[in-house]
Amino acid sequence: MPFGRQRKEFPSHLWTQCPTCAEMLFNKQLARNNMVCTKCEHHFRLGARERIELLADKGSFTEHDVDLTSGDPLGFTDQKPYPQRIQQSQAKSGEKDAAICGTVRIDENQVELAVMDFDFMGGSMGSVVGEKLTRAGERALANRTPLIIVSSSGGARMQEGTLSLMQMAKILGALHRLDEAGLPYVSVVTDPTTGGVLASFASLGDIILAEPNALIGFSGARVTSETIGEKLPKGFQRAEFVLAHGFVDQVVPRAQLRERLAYFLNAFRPSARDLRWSL
Amino acid sequence: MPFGRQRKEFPSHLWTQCPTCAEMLFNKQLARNNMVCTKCEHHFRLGARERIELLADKGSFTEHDVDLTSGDPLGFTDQKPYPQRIQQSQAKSGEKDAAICGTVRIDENQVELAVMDFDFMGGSMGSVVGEKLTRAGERALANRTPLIIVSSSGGARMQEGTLSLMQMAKILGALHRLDEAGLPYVSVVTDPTTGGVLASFASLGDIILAEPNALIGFSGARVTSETIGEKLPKGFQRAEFVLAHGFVDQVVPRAQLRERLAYFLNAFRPSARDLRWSL
Amino acid sequence: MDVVDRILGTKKTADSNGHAPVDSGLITDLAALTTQRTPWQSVQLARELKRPHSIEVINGVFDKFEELHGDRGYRDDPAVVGGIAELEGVGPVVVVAQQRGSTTEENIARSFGMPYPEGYRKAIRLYRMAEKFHLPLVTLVDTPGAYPGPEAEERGQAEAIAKSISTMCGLQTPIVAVILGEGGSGGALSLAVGDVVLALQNAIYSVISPEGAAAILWRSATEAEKAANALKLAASDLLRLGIVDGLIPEPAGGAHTDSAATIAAIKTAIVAQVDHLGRVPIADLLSARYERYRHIGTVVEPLAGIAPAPKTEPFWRRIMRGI
Amino acid sequence: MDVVDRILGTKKTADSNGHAPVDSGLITDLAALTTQRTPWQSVQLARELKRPHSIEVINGVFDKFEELHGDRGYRDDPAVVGGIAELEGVGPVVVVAQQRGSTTEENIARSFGMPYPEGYRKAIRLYRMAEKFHLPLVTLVDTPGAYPGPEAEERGQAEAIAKSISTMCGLQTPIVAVILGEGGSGGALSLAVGDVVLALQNAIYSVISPEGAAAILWRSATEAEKAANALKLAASDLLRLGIVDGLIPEPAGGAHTDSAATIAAIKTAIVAQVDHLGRVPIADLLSARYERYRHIGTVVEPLAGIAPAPKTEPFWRRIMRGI
Ligand SMILES: [Zn+2]
Ligand SMILES: [Zn+2]
Repeated sequence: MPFGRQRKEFPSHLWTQCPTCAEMLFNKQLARNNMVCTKCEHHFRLGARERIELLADKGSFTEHDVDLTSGDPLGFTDQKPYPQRIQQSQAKSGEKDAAICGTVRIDENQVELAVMDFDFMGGSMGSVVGEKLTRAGERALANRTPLIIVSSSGGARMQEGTLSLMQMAKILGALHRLDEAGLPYVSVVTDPTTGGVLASFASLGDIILAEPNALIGFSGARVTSETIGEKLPKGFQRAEFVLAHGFVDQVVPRAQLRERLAYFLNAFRPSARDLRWSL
Repeated sequence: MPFGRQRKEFPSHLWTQCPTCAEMLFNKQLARNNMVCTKCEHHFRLGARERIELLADKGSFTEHDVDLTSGDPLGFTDQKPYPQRIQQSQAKSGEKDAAICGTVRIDENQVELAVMDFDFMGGSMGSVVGEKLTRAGERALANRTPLIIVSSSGGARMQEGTLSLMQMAKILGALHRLDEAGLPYVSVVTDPTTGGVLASFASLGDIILAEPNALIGFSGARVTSETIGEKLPKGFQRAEFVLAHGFVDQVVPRAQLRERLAYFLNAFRPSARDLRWSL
Repeated sequence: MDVVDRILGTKKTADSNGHAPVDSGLITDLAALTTQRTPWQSVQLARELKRPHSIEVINGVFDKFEELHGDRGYRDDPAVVGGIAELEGVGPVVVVAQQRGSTTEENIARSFGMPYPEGYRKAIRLYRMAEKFHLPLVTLVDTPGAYPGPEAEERGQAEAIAKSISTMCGLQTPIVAVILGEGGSGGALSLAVGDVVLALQNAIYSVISPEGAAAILWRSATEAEKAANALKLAASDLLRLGIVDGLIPEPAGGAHTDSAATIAAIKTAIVAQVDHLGRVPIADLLSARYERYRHIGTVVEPLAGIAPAPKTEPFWRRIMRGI
Repeated sequence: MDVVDRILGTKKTADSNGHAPVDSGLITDLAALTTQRTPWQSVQLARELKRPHSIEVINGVFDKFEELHGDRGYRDDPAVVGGIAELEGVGPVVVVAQQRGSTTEENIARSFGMPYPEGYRKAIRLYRMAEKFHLPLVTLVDTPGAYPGPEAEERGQAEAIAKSISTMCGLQTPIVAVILGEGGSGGALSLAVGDVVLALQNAIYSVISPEGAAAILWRSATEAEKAANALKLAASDLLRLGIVDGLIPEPAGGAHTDSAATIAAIKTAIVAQVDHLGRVPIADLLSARYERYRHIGTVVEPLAGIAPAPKTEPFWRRIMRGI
């Protein structure tokens, strides 16, 4: 918004400018359109609760592990103590940590759904995210239902040090059991998904769906760019780039995400035929 | 051999010139050195019988399927009829077809060994090669022993048309059963191994060993070069090139091949430990 | 052979359930072939630019095709198209196909239907998905062969083909393969190992292109017609040799003269075969699949008697026809 | 817990067979740490150019190492070294390690021990080989992290790391992982999922390099020492947190002051652990491996009671020590 005049005409609590087409969008309308620009279909980030609203059959969401919160196993302090960061994030977001998990129905399929919340400390994965996603996987295994994880994260949470790193192995251990049991796991990768989250569960779905233009990469583009000391290819680490390189199945516009998930869940649902096959 | 004088001094039934270092090698000495140049270690092609001699414990070779010969299922004639080509190759080589199979011991390990013979119609794979290798795999499965195939082939035999192509699936079917039974299969790739032989059993060993400088490629370099209309990279489709690209485990000089095979066979031999693990 | 009996028993149950005979709409008897073409004419028809190609066939045969992309290792290869689709009366299946273009641009984008290693690795990933979720696998074959360029060599064209064939040999789900047009050597076989392998009436399937064989064996590319005759690469030859199990009839002028009718015939054939195979216990299916390839080829064994190509129908074709 | 009892029972049998205690030569009690260094000193020692690196350790610990090459898909990555070797008193094992250089040339050739995706894919292939032939797996970890360049991104660095971790989680053979020097984030974890994870006394293992954390959290790379303290990345911290199960003692001046003594200590530790794990039924091993990672981390659950990090030794460390 380069001009003061615009700023007055479009106060930010009412209007948002689209970073792609520069259109000024009325916030309420943007929210009604699931945070997708009505002019150019630019996908803004979507909050975790709104994501669940978007995907789950109406009223079908039962949340689990609501009150799981973080400890401070390392006594970590950078510019402020870790517990203080947590409290501030909790106060700001109204959430306890960076993942919300629950049982839902999607087109009548019972599913465990876990959604990461980038607004909570950049969606970073510490022990709470690790524990909640692992439990979601274990519930899916116990109930023999599919699991869907919607990722949005800067990676592992530095404030829990190597314990955060271990969450990758913890979650993948649960996903491995799910896979061995023949249960579907669908990974939905949204903007941005990087670091240890991409290098674990986000990259291993039976089906991997990404949102348009989402940033998807292991190393930050800054690090990567410094490594080679030159400019990166166009579209580097964007969803369409990652699709062309073979790492996601589809780039799905948000408006179609729910029906697409429903399609795969229905396709993977065990049929009467399976009983005969196990003879 | 550019000079007439040399030709007289080194008659070809007594001497061979090394294509790498140009040294004139006394044939008997070359044979005694397993067809490896005594000066530069250039690996000449080695006949199938000599290969068996090189690899098997002395006197341990029991040949199977000796008298299996080719039919002429298509009534194939190019510049001469297929049966006539077969007969001429048999007369020239003293072998019935392009693979020799038997049970051997290598450092006391009982193994099924199959060796392809490039001298017989370019080592081409028709129904006889397919049948003999499949039986070798089935014998290994029945006896619960490892299987070693030494490849040297221009690919599938054109004179048996699509039936030759089907031998790839036939052999891989047997190898798949071997793999599921947890039995080792070692592929030894020698000069040259191309086409449908490389695109089936030669590329799928638990361990893949290649001889130095062996030509190893799917498409002929001529075809490949025509496709891009330019010169190919140096060392293209040679063993060391294929090693660098990740498709063979080791390039092994012929003098070490026997001990190397023995090493892997011993490493893969089931131990008493395995019984406990299956608890 | 008890596997055969069990499978035939399954077939009878299917019939008495009111299903159509599994070979309905298929040519399994060479005497029923009304149009006789030379192999060279088949080569031309199989390569006809306007012949219905895989995506058109997928959209006509299946409902709600959702394409899935990528090999999870290097690239999404547009020469191989795969995904999940609904098959009428059967349910969801996995479809994997080679796609050549109908225009020059599409052909360039899809490298003329010649897959790179990553195309075969995408196929393998989808085969495993079919196995995990117990979905039947349908493959459509239409390729001049695997891409022969140096990059394909560097990334392991041979390894990718070998692993694809090997994976299909042991895949624990029914597989129906259909040769739509050109079945070019190992690059085709890597999608064509199946419990039932069908071919369109004018499809070809060969160990080498007739041009390639002519260049090598006749030392002249202009002898391609001669080579086509010698190679026995026409669908009717393949049926006789036991390499394919049935032919899908094409309109009199060839598939490209009536795509809709061709695709309808393909659909009828696929539905019948997938439905039938879905009733067979998977262990029996894997035994029969092994035996199917195990017995292809002609060898002479003087001391043990002669074992030439079967003069009667091979047993797997009887299984298919339920007789 | 019956898995624990069964594993401890296995251990007793081993002891009564005259074997040394499995934790012989290991530091499993922090009070036994005689040398106290700051985390930042550990960082320096872990990265010391003359510190014994993987190939030197492999050659000292094992006999007859035969290196195996390649990922069967793209390239042989020299930053990952793997193969088969003999372990004294145990038999053949599979070894997979990251190799950083001791000279600038070697470091360039091996990209400073930072694997590309094909390095992890080679590792996965060797893990599967270990599983197929029932060979114990020993991994040696020493890397600043996975290579962060654009080519590594394009070929799926994240996917390769994820699949490597996942494969180790379910691998049906015993795994002993040893952090030799620097354990850099996901690039290290992808070789370090094990039944027993050991670290050299001055090794480090961190979610991010201290320099990286300083740049992000303190907005100044010069605060790396502060970050090293905060991250609890030193071996003694990792032991306390239950991330590693035992420390391998180094000579007083650090491993580089006496490579031979260091390697001897590594050998003693690996032999004892592999021998012990080889006696445990594989199903028990997989349960314990799952539980090992399942319980790492600290969460507070107000309604269901608090589940903080275990104050007593975690059970898998008891299993290792057989008490
Ligand atoms: Zn816009
Ligand atoms: Zn020489």
